[in-house]
Amino acid sequence: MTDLAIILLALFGVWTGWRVFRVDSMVRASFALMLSFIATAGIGLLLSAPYIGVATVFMMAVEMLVMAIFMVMFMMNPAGLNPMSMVHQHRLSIGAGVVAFAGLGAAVLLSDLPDSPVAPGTDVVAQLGFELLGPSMLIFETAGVTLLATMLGAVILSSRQGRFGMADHGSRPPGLEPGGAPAGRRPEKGGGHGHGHGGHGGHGDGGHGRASDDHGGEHRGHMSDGDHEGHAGYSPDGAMGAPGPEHGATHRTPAKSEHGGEHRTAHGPGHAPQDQKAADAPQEDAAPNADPHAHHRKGTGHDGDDT
Amino acid sequence: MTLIIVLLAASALFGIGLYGALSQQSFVMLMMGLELMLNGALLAIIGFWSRGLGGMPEGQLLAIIVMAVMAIEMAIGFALVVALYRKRQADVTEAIGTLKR
Amino acid sequence: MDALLIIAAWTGLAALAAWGMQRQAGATAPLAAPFLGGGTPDTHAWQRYHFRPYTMALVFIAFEMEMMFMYPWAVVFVREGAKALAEMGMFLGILSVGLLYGWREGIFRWQ
Amino acid sequence: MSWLRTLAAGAAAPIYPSIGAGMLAEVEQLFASAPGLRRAASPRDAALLLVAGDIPAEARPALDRLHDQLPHPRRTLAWKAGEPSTQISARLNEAWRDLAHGAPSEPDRLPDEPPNPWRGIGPHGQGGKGMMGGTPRGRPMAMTGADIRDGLELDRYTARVGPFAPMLPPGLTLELTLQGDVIVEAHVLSLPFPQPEEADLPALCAARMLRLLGLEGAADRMTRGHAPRAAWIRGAVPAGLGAWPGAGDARDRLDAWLSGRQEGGAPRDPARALPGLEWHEATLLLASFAPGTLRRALAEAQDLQEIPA
Amino acid sequence: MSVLLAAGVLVALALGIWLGAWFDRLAPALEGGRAAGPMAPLRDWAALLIRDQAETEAPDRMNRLLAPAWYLALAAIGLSVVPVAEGLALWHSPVGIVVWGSCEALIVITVFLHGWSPNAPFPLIGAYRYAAIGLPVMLPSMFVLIAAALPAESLSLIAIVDSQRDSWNLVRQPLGLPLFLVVGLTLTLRGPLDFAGGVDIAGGTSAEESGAGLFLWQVARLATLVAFSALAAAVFLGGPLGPLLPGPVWLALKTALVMALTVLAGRLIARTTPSRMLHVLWVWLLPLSFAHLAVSGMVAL
Repeated sequence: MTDLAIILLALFGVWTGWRVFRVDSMVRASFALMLSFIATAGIGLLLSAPYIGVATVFMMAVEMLVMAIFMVMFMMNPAGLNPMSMVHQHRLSIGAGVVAFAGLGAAVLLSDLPDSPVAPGTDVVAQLGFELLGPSMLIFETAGVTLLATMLGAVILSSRQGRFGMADHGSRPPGLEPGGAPAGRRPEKGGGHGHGHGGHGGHGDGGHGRASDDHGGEHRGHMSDGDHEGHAGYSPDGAMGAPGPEHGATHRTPAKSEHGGEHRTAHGPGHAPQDQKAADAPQEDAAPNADPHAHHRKGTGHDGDDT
Repeated sequence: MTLIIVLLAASALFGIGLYGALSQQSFVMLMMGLELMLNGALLAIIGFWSRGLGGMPEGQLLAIIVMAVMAIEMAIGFALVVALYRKRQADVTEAIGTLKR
Repeated sequence: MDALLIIAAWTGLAALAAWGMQRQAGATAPLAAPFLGGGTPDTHAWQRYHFRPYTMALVFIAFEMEMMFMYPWAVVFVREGAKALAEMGMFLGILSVGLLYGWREGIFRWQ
Repeated sequence: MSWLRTLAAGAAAPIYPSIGAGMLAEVEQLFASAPGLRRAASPRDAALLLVAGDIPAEARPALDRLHDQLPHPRRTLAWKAGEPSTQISARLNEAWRDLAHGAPSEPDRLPDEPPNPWRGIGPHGQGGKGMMGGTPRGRPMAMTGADIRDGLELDRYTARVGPFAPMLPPGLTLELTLQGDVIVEAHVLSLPFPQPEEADLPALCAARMLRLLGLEGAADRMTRGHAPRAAWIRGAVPAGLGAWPGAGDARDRLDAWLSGRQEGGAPRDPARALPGLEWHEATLLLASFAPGTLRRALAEAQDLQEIPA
Repeated sequence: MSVLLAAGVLVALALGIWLGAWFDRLAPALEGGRAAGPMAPLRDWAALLIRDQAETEAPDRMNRLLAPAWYLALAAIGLSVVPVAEGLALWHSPVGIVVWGSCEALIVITVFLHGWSPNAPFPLIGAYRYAAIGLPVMLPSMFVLIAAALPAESLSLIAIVDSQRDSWNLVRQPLGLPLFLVVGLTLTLRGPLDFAGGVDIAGGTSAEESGAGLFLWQVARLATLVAFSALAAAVFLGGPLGPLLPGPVWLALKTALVMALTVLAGRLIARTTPSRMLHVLWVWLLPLSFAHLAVSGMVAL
């Protein structure tokens, strides 16, 4: 009876796995993969591995939601309104797949597999626990450090907003003494981090950005002393966390581009203050670090936008 | 008999994952193929742990480590996709062929 | 085995109920138009939607994986005694460093 | 299924109000106090379309679009300024009982044509070309563009959020370009309808903000004139949101309303403060000004733009 | 035997849904509004059922029809893990709290699908906002459940209920229930964590729902309220344990209590912007649940 269920689940898993590359809608593709994982988890439940099975459902449900969000974010034709066909070297990959299946299948069928089933009724979760805390403690801690490295890597690679300002603005660490010139190598003029076709380009010259420069300087000064103990300006009530936006859009008409920056002030001290480089559009964004005494500075936003 | 069914299913999943990883142009679909291959590997581990290894705890630990590999591969993979898209709006493998030239 | 039967039963029952009760009458074009308070959209709502907390989602996957390690630890915690507490303290300490770093880099909000 | 209909007749009448000039306060009072009426969050959940006050000519097409979005059976009722709320409430209940007992529904006001013809066009007959082109199933697909907050150039979704949106002041039509749920561009297409002084009462303004903060019960209490029973009201409004020199920020204005005072400060061109805000923040910002103040500020900003700067 | 138990769980779910709907309509009485009679929920549901269900322009039709079904099925699975009497549950899973965790993850996916499939702006914003908040809420939920599993030395809910024979987890681990209530408010789309709904996006994921679809979604949302309350009662209030009355009656009473608590919390606490709630979740609630786990660990030793 369980063999029949395992066969059904295996077929379901393989069918949904195949559907992943056949459907047009990316959301359906990632949730088809999740169904394939759920089939694997079902087989795990049947093979008396309850923890592994349910943990697979749990972990894969989360991952497939994140995968669906990222697929919709970065792929053309996200919802499959037009048929989706983004394949290359099609014949080669079909061959590779079939060869892999045939090879592994042959290996399975030809070799004599060991036959010592798990004793029914053993507390497998406790065994795993003792294993984690006993002989494999090193693996357990290494996995912890690896996950930490993953978190740091993910933040460094994908986050644009950093402590020292925007990642694609050639953000640079604060000066050695408060208010001093920023330390570290100054990226070359119009450096490689300019955007592709529509981006706001590298550094705008200091000319019309002076309002933001003096703000910037003041920020940096404030930032450096506030830097060593994390967020000095962080008010405990978890104030509004949205950062002051950095207006980089180039093709905005001048009439609209002068932005009432003052509404963006005091936006939650939780964010790192803007190390503002004035983009070529004469944007000026007065977003002083929003520590509790920021209210009195709201007025400064006005005097700067005479450009 | 059960182990053979499970291992055949695992190799089928691995085959489909390999097909997907090789045939898809977009990074994200390519990672779907990798996840499917890891799914096949996970299924094989569960099968061996339950029928072949007599429930050795290391088997379950290996299954957890494979799930950790899936999580890490996905997190760093998407971080790279974000970094690349921010720099170059590239979302298909053809767009980053600069090393070839 | 009965677990799978229960899950299959509940899911099947709910799917049948939903499929049976809902019969989508063919909507005319003005009825089908998306609701924007009387306004009109230019394009489909389906788009490459800019999910603002994307870095938080990636850090969350790594954090979620730690939970998978902690479940078995919880089962043997009492029997292992103080050693388990120390070990889990170290494990959580390592991971809260990641949390602190994320907080300082300001990823836990709309980017 | 007649027992289902008799059961349904006893339910509260689901109404979607499209509020015209001069009737904002009456409609809010009506829903807060009249029994047997339920304000539907969207027209899909409503059976009766209550057209309150007079709708100017340029908002008529929007009203027709809104009317056609109610599912069948549906009916429209007009509520002119002179009619007392007890009478309109009785008419609404009576209309709902008719509909529940199977009265005929109202046909569409607009012709039944898709926004762009798509049936049978293109290689697969869904009106699209290649991966991103054409108008699959009647509408084009959004295209990428620069983002003002986060360097990822993803799709920009442009739409006109209409005069009868539940979260905006009645009459205000905004052409918004969104990246995700952050507003990237905002233009005012039509000003909010003029409302009487009564709509600017601190209690009603605070009730509108409380409703946006998810506190239905507290908003109804405020509209009926009692103090709200809720927690973390002040903390939920982000600090520094919509801060104008001399007008404080949204929190200060809400505090003033909750304590009965009407804040004097007027914003300078609020529409230009919207880009960069997330959707919920933008709705809170617009609701943090009394309707009269907001209308004057938007009108003043619009005149400014007509005169070449 | 288990078929009888399954029927019992189904009946209990139906009664719980009706009770939850009645609590929703009783809550305005606390704020000076009108208290609705017990028949009010049935009338509102009948009002929904007699109306047509409108289709949107280019929806993902299958997912749109089935999203309420998954939501309902997950609530039923979550409820079948809860021990009805001492040592008796429909699903004797040795990893009960991990099953509930995967139900939570799948519920977040279901709400995302419910917002994604109509292809309309407001539901889409609701879906993405909810995904952003639904993901981090799973962390405090797991910490709290793991803390409850420490004295029980097992992940099974039956063992957790047995470990509360002398003192309930509410007493031993006071922070557990409030943190778990935050999770409950998220799963049942209520109050301060209802980011898939709300007037600011005209009803959120159900802005385009009408007729039978809206009815099923509301019923599923109430079913999740019942499942969540039953689990919270089992983990923190000793579930079927209690003097005099038989087990299931105790569980029903405690579940009704937690349901009332959740409905009240949903109506009385304001909902802030998703960006700030994300900040609160990660920077306030997560370290709090760290501390809760550490304290519970020391207490359990």
